[in-house]
Amino acid sequence: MNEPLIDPLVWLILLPLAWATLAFVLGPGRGGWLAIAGLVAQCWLAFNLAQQVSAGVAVVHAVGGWGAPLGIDLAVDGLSAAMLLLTQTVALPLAIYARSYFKASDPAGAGFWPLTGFLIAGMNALFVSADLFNLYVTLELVGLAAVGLVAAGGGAQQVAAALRYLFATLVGSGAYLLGVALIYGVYGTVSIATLLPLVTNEVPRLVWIASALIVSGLILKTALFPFHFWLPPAHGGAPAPVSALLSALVVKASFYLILRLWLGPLQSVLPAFGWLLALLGAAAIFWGSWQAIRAVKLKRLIAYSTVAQLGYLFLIFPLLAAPAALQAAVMQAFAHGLAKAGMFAAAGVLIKATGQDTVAGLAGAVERLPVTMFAFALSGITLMGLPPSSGFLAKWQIIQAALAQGHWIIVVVVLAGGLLAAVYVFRVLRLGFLSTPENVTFTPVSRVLEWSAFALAAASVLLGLRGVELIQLLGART
Amino acid sequence: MTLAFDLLLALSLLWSGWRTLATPRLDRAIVMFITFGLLMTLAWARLSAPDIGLAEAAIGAGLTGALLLDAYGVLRRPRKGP
Amino acid sequence: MTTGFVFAITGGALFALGAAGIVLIGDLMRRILAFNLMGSGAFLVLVGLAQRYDVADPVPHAMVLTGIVVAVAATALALALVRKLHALTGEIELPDDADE
Amino acid sequence: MKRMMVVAFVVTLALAFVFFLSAAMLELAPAAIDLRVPVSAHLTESGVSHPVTAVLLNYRGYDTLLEIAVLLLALVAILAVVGEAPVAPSRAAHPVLQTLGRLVTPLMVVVAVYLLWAGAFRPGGAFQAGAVLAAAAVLLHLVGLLAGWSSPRLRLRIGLAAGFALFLAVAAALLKQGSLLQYPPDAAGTLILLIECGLTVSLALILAGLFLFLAREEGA
Repeated sequence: MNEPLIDPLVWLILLPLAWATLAFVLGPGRGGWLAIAGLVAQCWLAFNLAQQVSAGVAVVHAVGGWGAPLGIDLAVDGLSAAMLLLTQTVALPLAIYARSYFKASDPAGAGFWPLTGFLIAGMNALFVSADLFNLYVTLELVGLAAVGLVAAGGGAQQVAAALRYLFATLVGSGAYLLGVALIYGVYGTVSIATLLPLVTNEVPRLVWIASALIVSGLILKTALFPFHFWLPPAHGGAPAPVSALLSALVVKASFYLILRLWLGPLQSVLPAFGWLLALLGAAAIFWGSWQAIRAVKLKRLIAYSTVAQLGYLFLIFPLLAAPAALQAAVMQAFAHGLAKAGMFAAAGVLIKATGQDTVAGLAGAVERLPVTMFAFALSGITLMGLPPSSGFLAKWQIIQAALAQGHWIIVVVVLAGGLLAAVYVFRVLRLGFLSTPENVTFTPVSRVLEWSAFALAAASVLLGLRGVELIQLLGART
Repeated sequence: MTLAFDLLLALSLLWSGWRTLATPRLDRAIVMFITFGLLMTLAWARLSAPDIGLAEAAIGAGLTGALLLDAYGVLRRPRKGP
Repeated sequence: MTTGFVFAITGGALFALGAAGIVLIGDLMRRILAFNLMGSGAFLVLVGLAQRYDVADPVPHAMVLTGIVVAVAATALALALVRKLHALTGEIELPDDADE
Repeated sequence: MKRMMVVAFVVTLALAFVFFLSAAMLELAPAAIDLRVPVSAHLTESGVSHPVTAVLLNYRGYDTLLEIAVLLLALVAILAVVGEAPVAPSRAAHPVLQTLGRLVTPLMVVVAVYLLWAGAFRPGGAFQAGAVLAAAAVLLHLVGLLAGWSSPRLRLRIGLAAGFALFLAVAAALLKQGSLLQYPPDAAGTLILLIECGLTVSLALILAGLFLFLAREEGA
């Protein structure tokens, strides 16, 4: 049991809320250092929490002292501790990156710090909440903050992308809310712990409808094929630090929630949707990769790669009987989170340097920006799933789980997806190695930008060597 | 008797909701939406939820309605200059 | 049939109406209206279904109050975006998404 | 033709959904858990006597904390989207309307204070009070007595954030009691009233801001 005043679980929510509010009071574009200081503390808290969970301490916090079902409970197990760790460790380098990315008077950076603070607070609150209605509020917090970040200071394209995203996210959370309303109607509670023994194998038909609503709402928010339509314009059109935050973290939040319900209160209902989700995941891998191979703009390419990589997360659902499947999902979330943050950050550097967002404009980049192109390549290695990267570890675990249960078709999909990823990554790298055209000039770019992109990309590869700790953390599910 | 009233209210809600989406002119649609909000207030009263009724009247119908009408006033005007 | 049931079913129908409206209508203002209908529908289900034996339950009442505030926040943000789009392009429908 | 098929498909889907949903609702047995029992059992410790306010600010006060964050966040996002723009010249309405506005506004302030005070033991509370105050501001704007707001100065920003910051600070300070937002029963009433007062001011400013920050000249 924690000393309540320093309970890391609570401060992971309070701290970002506090610095977001302070940053808003300080004024447009201010508060960058505050955010970085806050995120350093949050990283420490997240590590601390992960250690406690690894040591087998059950971390539960009854808000208001009431306890479920009257009050709202917050609970942390290995899965949520891992997601918290991912969020803080990706957000910190991105905050350092963003501080030098946005110039002081840049209208795109006007609301960046408060919005990012609310976004991270919303995600942390989502990862620890054990109450379905409270989860709805956190979903809205995350969704609206993400839309605000996409739209901030943008032109017509960006505003249109933000609107498309806004409607998708609102319909998604609306469907989730109706599902929760039905669950409350059936059982009289929305607390996950209280629901767990109540939802048995024989459930009323209304619970099936509720589950279908909840899952469809959440896959719309996760941009699973064919609900991915809003993602490429939003992630491809936003400023690079925002794209990185959204692609690396935000889409994982709703995925986490599906997983949480799957392993928790809806475990007798949701497995019926397992192969459907895996099928959509496989379609996402092929469609997203194909669109990435064809993309004209660099950030579009990376956004479509996100569509494809999210597909892997859904391949695990028919395999969840084996513990390796859950490990694979979290490893893939980490691998893609770090690699995609690094890749979008690198793309931001390349766009700043070349002044254009096209793949063709990258000719000569290796010569001029070796660190950034190396970062891009390292991220690419993780996305393709080459050893020793964390992407390799994730795919290896999916394949193992699939073979153990005799589902070789999933193995084929994983291998084909890796090959397709190689095609779009090498498409970028090949252009980078060409010599610079005569008439092209590269604008000098801050070292901070280059090296924070590199740090993220390198972490995605190096994590492959330290995957054991992460797996142990997940094993500590209490 | 109360059932008849409830059913009538439910039908009015559905009808005003439908007209909000289907009526050709946007200004009428917004007025229809505000009517819908006021009918919702009645529904909350029937569900013995006066707190929600108050909030629905003030926020749902009132503030949202004002926001919508104000936006309508701006969007109706053609854009000035290039 | 109790008052709770009547309005729970009405809420389900309003939710479906709003959802269909968001999918089918291109005009952004109508989509915002449709989203609000959808939200109201979910709120009616939340309160109505919990009160299907016509005994008031304060917990869903508080949840709906929370939901109404979230809905108005979302509506205001959506309207700000539509007005910005109109100021920039003169359109109140979404342009086709193009990768160029 | 294709459009017709899409419409027919969506409408069929919606109708089928309503049909199955209604059928499933009607066959439902009573719920296993009845939260009305604990809600009323702990009402005396909650600091207020109106059950909805007890749920909203005590039992599930954490939801409300996050919900205020959503509201503040929406305002920040709107400010970031609309950016700097000149304030619309306030269109002076007919003198009669202006007089009416001057008369109605104090009345609305009184209603708001009443709602805030009443929230502890009957329907009402910070949200309704804040909404009425915001409506008063919108009314003043419509009759031309209050100009639209441009980007907020420091003092207004403090006002917008103060209610949420106060709520957050109280929530954190109560960690001393053992957990987030755990009111000591004897001080719960006072603390809830304190939070509600702060929220009323900030909610009024935020809700009015949702309207007044948008009410400016377009383009430029």
